[in-house]
Amino acid sequence: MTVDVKFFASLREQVGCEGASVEIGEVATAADVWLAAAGGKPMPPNVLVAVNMEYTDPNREVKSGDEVAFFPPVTGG
Amino acid sequence: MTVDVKFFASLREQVGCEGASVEIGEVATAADVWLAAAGGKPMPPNVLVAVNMEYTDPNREVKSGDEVAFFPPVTGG
Amino acid sequence: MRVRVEIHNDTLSPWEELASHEQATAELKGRIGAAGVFVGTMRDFNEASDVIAMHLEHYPGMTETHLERICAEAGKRWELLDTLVVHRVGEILPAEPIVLVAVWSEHRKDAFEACRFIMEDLKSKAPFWKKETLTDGSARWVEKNTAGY
Amino acid sequence: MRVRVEIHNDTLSPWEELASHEQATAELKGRIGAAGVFVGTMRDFNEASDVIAMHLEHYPGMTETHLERICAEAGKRWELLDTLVVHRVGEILPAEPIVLVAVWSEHRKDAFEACRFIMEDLKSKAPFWKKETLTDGSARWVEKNTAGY
Repeated sequence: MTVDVKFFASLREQVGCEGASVEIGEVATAADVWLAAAGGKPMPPNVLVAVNMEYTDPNREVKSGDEVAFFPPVTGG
Repeated sequence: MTVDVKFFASLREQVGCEGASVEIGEVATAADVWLAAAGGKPMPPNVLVAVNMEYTDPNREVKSGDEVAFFPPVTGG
Repeated sequence: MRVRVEIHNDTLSPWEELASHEQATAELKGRIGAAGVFVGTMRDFNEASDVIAMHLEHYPGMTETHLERICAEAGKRWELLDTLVVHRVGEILPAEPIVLVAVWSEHRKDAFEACRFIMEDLKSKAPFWKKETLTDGSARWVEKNTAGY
Repeated sequence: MRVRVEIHNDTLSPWEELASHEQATAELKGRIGAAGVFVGTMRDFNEASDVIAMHLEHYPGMTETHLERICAEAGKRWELLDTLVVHRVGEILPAEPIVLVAVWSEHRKDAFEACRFIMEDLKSKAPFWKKETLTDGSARWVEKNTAGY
């Protein structure tokens, strides 16, 4: 299946990629998506994960067409 | 001695007087000033007392020339 | 820490007041990270009655001193750069602002807590009294402010 | 309860924003008794360094949805009439406002508590990220927001 991946802020700079369409096996978690998309870099422990713009945890299973986003701790306001 | 007395808000209406210069004996508390100024009406229990614009209690002794104010619970803001 | 307290009869326009206050305190620009603001406005309904007007009385001299002191006390408890209290007295109509409390600080915790502290003290201790006029023309003194916590 | 959330690149003038917002919500006049407002402003100093500029990034779509949801959550926890959140993104200079949170209610407790609740959630969960430019031209990501309680 295919999922859309997005990286934000410092994570985008570290991974060197803003977003990508990623091919992955039919059963995959958000953490699997990270491994497929981040070029083998391990996922930093404080990374936040959102699937379809909702916070979730890295073990959440993703579906085909999902938007899977990874970003560092937020610093707005 | 002479003290200046002020009544505010509903208390002014109840006493029927905004302010007065009151003659009183040399040793007197704020409560004594009330009795001398309020025409014999007993002081309601929730009355607030200020001497020279500072909150105080009715047993506080007053001095000649003091401004002694009585008012109901405050309702600003 | 700066403190400005004002009591007046004129209409209070809180957002204009804040804009002009910030222009007058431009030396704090760059240092301020947070502003906490409260505006209290007259409602057309209070204690089960429709209210059409209000008269606000104060104790000239004591009210100002009390408000300045509570701002100073807030400045001891929190790290503040500036505080502003503006309170109307006289005749007030529904939907008109009555009070503005604003606090400027480096960090948000101080602005939030000091603003609320000043407002609660104002409501519970500053010498102001409200007399409401109801729809039938009768008037009544407001007897007590509600608790804020 | 009304909710308005806005994220934009333009300069944020919080007091003008509040004045025009209140004009647009005039049907609440007379019911509103309290407004609680917070403004967060860029400082020229952070974590021991002089900061000359900042870039603010967000996650278009998720950020707005998250902010709308937290306003709705505040509306469940407190009695609110209206909420407004305006947040800047893009290039920001010291002394420029970054965020405005405003809450209108009948009573002051609700306005104070809901305003702080929305602001704290925004700081800890809304997807925004700051990158600071220092006086020597170097840039750094802000790593974490400070706690607000």
